[in-house]
Amino acid sequence: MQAYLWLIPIAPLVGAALNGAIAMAYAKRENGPNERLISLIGCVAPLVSFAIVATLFNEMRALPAESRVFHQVLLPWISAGPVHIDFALMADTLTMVMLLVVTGVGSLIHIYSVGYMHGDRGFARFFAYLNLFMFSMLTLVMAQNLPLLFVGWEGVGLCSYLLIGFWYKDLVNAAAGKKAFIVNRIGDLAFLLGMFIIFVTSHQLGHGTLDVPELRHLVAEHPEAFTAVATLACILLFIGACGKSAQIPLYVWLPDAMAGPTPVSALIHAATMVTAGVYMIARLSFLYELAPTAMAVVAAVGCATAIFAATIGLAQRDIKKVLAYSTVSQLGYMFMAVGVGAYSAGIFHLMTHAFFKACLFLGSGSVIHAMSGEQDMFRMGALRKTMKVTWMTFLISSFAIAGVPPLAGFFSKDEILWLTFNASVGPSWLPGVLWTVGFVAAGMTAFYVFRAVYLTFHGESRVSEEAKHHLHESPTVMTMPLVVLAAGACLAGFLGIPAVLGGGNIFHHWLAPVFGGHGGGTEGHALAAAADTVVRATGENHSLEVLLMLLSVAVGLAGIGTAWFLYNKKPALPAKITAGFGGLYKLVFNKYYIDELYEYTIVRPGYFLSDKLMFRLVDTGIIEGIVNGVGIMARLIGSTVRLAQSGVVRTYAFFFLIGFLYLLYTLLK
Amino acid sequence: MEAIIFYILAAVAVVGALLLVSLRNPLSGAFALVSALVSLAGIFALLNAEFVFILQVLVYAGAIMVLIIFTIMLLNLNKEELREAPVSPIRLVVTIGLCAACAFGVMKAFGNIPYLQGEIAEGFGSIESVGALMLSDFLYPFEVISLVLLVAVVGVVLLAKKAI
Amino acid sequence: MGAITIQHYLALSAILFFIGVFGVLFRRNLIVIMMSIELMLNAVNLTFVAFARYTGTMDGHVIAFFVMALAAAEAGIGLAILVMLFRNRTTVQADDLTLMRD
Amino acid sequence: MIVDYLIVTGKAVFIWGFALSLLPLLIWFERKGAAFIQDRAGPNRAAILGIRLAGIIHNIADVVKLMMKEMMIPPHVNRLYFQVAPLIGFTFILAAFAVIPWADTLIVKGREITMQVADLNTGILYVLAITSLNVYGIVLAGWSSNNKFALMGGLRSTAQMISYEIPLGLAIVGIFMVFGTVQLNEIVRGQGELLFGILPKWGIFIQPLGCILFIVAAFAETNRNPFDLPEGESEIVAGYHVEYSGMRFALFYMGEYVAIVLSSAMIATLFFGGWQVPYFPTEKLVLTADTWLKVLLGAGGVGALLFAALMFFFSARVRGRFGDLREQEGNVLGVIHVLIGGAMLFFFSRTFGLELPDWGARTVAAVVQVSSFVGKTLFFCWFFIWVRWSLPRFRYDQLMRLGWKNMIPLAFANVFITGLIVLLIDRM
Repeated sequence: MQAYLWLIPIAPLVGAALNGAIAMAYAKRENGPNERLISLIGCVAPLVSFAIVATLFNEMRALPAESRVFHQVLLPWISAGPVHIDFALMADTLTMVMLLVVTGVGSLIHIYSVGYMHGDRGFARFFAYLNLFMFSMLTLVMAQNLPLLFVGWEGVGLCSYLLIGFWYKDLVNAAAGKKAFIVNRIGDLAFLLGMFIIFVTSHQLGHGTLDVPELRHLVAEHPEAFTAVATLACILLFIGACGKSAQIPLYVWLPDAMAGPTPVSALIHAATMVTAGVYMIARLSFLYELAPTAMAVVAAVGCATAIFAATIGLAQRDIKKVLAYSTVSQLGYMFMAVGVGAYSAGIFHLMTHAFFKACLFLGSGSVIHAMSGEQDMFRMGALRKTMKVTWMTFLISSFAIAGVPPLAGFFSKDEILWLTFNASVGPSWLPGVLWTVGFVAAGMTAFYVFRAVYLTFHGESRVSEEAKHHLHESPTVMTMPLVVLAAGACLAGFLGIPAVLGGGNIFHHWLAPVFGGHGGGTEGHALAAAADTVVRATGENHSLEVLLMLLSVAVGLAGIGTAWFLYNKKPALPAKITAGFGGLYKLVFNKYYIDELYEYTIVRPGYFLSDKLMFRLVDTGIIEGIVNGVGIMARLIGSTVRLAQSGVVRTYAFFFLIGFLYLLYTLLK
Repeated sequence: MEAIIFYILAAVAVVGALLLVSLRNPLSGAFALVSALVSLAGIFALLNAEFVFILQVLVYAGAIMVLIIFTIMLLNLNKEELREAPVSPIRLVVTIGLCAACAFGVMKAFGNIPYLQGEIAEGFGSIESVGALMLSDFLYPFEVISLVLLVAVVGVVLLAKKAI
Repeated sequence: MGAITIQHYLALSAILFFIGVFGVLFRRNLIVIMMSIELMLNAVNLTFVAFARYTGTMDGHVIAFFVMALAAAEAGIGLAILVMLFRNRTTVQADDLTLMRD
Repeated sequence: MIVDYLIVTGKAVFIWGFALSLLPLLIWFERKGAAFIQDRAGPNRAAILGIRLAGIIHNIADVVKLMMKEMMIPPHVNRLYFQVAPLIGFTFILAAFAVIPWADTLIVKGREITMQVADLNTGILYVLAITSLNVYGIVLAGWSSNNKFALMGGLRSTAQMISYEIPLGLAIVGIFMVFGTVQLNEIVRGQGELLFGILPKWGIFIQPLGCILFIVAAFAETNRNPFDLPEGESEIVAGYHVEYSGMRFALFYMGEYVAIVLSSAMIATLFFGGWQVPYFPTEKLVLTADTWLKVLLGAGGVGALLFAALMFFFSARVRGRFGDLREQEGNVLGVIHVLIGGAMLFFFSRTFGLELPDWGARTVAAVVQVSSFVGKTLFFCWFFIWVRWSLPRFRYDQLMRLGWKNMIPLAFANVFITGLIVLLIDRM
């Protein structure tokens, strides 16, 4: 099946092309294209990829651990001087996990959006973009060298722009799309610089390459050359990741991205695109190992984002905004895990998060669909009577994210917390801080998720009159994916049961070849060492691990309890509390005025710089000034000289004579 | 003896020139100029330049001046046309001053010329010798001058002809 | 009165020349201007002949001949233009002819 | 030293005397000739004491008339130019005679006397220059007399004279080429040899076309008949001298006739051998001087006597017709001529035994040459008059076309051909 590796990304591309063509053909016509045909093409493409991925997965499981890698070089892409880049696809265990997540969740979301987008004018266009997104995500994940990865990276950025701003007629959506794209571009710039640095250093070593396996060997052979550069490169790459995965400095675009249709938020802003950053760092883990400071930075930023986004999530009124901030904080967790070197834990949390977060988003989607567009939780309530399935799946996913055993969330989040606790990255105090912050954030996550649950599904119904009549359960085409995802949320956890609870941590072993298993890790090679620390730590003090596990479950339940108490028992209480905190609440509600901060610190000065300074002063003032100046000068001189040309010939003769006199004088002097 | 003749002729020439410049009526100016030209012809004779002397009389006094006077007659300017704008004294003084200054400057310049006393050959200045020289050394300019004259004639005819 | 040296002739020619220049500059009547130019050309001829005489060569005479030929051509053309001008503008005052200016 | 001056003044007096004396003769010629051509009597009324001399006395009457008439100056006229114009016209023409030779150089007692007032080595060019200066007179007359007709006349005559100066000048170029010199005396001497052994090497035989062109141009220069448009009476009254009267008019009139004399003299010198006696170059003439003397005296005496007889016969016929002194005229003239004839014959007899000294022979040769020159000039004067009264007048455009389109090209052609021939002859 290795020969069909290229078909995985190409299938959605073909789907996108077909749907795109049909969309353009029907663009001018009144009636839209036949929705059945479009949805057929749209859903078949990802399902084909999913089928191939599944067969590959079986083949790979059959292979021994060491040789679980498939390669396929399609055709040479760039060869200019020392640079040789070609369309090379690679699928090792890490890619396989990502492929499963992307194609699996992707297909479900495609099916879901058939129902969700029913009757929308841009139905064909939507599916074309969605397939295109699948193609770019798959290229990103399967790329063997960094430039191809970057192509995927940009592709997903583009598709997120197109999809966020899907209903472009509404200015707010268009602006949100634009914002997402620009912020991503900033991150991409940093990513590019990082890539250049890697290439230059590898070039200096005589063999300039951006191919990940080759890089891995080079780093293994000349670690000292790379360490000098690693910190800078890794930080730059991490900034790129922040842009794409919405971490602290560049996360502002994600909440606004909710302006797009809900399946988009589910697919792009929960399951796939935002995780690209984590995947990239995991992919270049051998490089990060050489830069402990960079890893510390990653961890710190991840942890800060986690707590920060969680606090904002507390005060949100819009259901999708709450989920968006929870995604940001969960991503913070993943980066924290990757930052401390627990790559497999990070990826594991990524997989589990994909399931329950997609399920939450789709659930909120069907709620909004039912409420015909209403997103404010304080205008919903008691929907559990009418939307049984959505409520049930939403509840299961909420429990999963809150980290209640035996659901997936518990295992992955707990593993991260445990591993960060034992990590040895950065200054000594850092692991402790990381753990406590993560711990508090876990509590908050539980609280705000269940707040959303109680506000939307429980309590008395605050639904407006006319919305009440349309209240209905979503069609099966939407509820079926919800059920599957909810099942995934339940079962995914069992893949990574830690040793202390008797599990074989299959997931960790699955990813071992990529992260640790190289050559037995005995030659003191940094990469192997990091992996060993992870294994050794879990082995020794079981009791401490169990204690921490219990603590995290307790904080989760506490969160759920307070939410139940506040929003179920005494619905009026939250209003009083918020009034009490007053300023703090307003601050949190308005997202710490981060947007306004950026507005004044970057956007405004940007305008000022470009408009006043560059345009008026420099452009018109200086440049045009010079150009017009020359013209004016010429006219000035011309007019003065013109006086001399009085047209009376005799005056010319007169000047002539004066000239002669002067000549005479000089000669005779 | 020769000096006396020179001074007389020079005087006549200068007076003629001054009259040309000062007289109101162009015709009287023309005749003043004719007298100046004829006196110049005399000076040429003094300088043993018989060919140039006869040419001066024949070409200048005989042909060119006649042409000018002919034109003056043709135009037949009546009194008021000849009236020139009142002369502004400043302009007069300035011009005179300027020309005088230049004249003295040039004369001073001529002062530096070393004392020349080339002895003149037997047939110096006669028609044969000058003609011979002209058609030997100066043949090329001679041809060019003929061309110039041809062009001038054609030009004059073209210019002065009434539109057909 | 002393022998006549070349300076005398040159001085005379300078005087005549600059009287001509004055005529050109001062007078407004085109015909007078043309005649002044003729006078200037004659002064130049005088210098040529004077130098020819005092350097013993006859080149001066030939050049004088050429100058005369040219003067004749120039006078011809000038007068033709004058006639044409007069026919169009009925004036020979140099001041009125300022078409070039604007 | 003084003798030199005397000689020069003598020569000057002689040539001007010759020109001025010819003047009245010419005027008489003109009148009598015109009459003769028109088959009428011509002037014969004016008489002093009955002497009419067939009208010659008329001239004297004219002169007296013109002298007595009032020289009126019209109003609004530029007085200076009005008065100066006739003077210019007349003086320049006379000045032109200085260059014309009437005999070969006379060597008397070791002193060479060139028989022309000023032997300029620029020769003919001097004459051309003077004639061109002559134009000023007419221009001034035309312009200053403040009269439309005068102006038109002046313009026309100036234009004519200027445009015919060119063919005049070019016609002579042929002569320059053949004789290789510009000095008139040299040219006349050059005409002494014989052409092909029989013909005397006169200008006309060498340069026939040149001669014709010169003669026609001469006619134009003097504003004479076919070309006398400017003062053609029938058209613009009297041309440029319409406002003139009295002596000023006389000056113009005399100027015109002096111009005729000058032109005929030029034609004679340039094309008809000047003072050359056909087959007797100077040297030969000197040798045969005594025979020439004898011939002259003899022929002169006999002629005078015959004329006297004629006069007596005339007065006999006319007796009783008039009843006044005119009848006696024939006798008076007859007696005078008898005396002249006797004197000549007496000298004739004396020459037989006489051995002429060298200067004597040379003077006789000179006299012969002068007489031949005078004869030729008189013939051409008559020729002028003859042409005047026999050819119709040119229209102005014909005149101009002839000048510019016919004569100048012909003149150029002539120059070209002569140049070619001269080169060939040198080459042989």
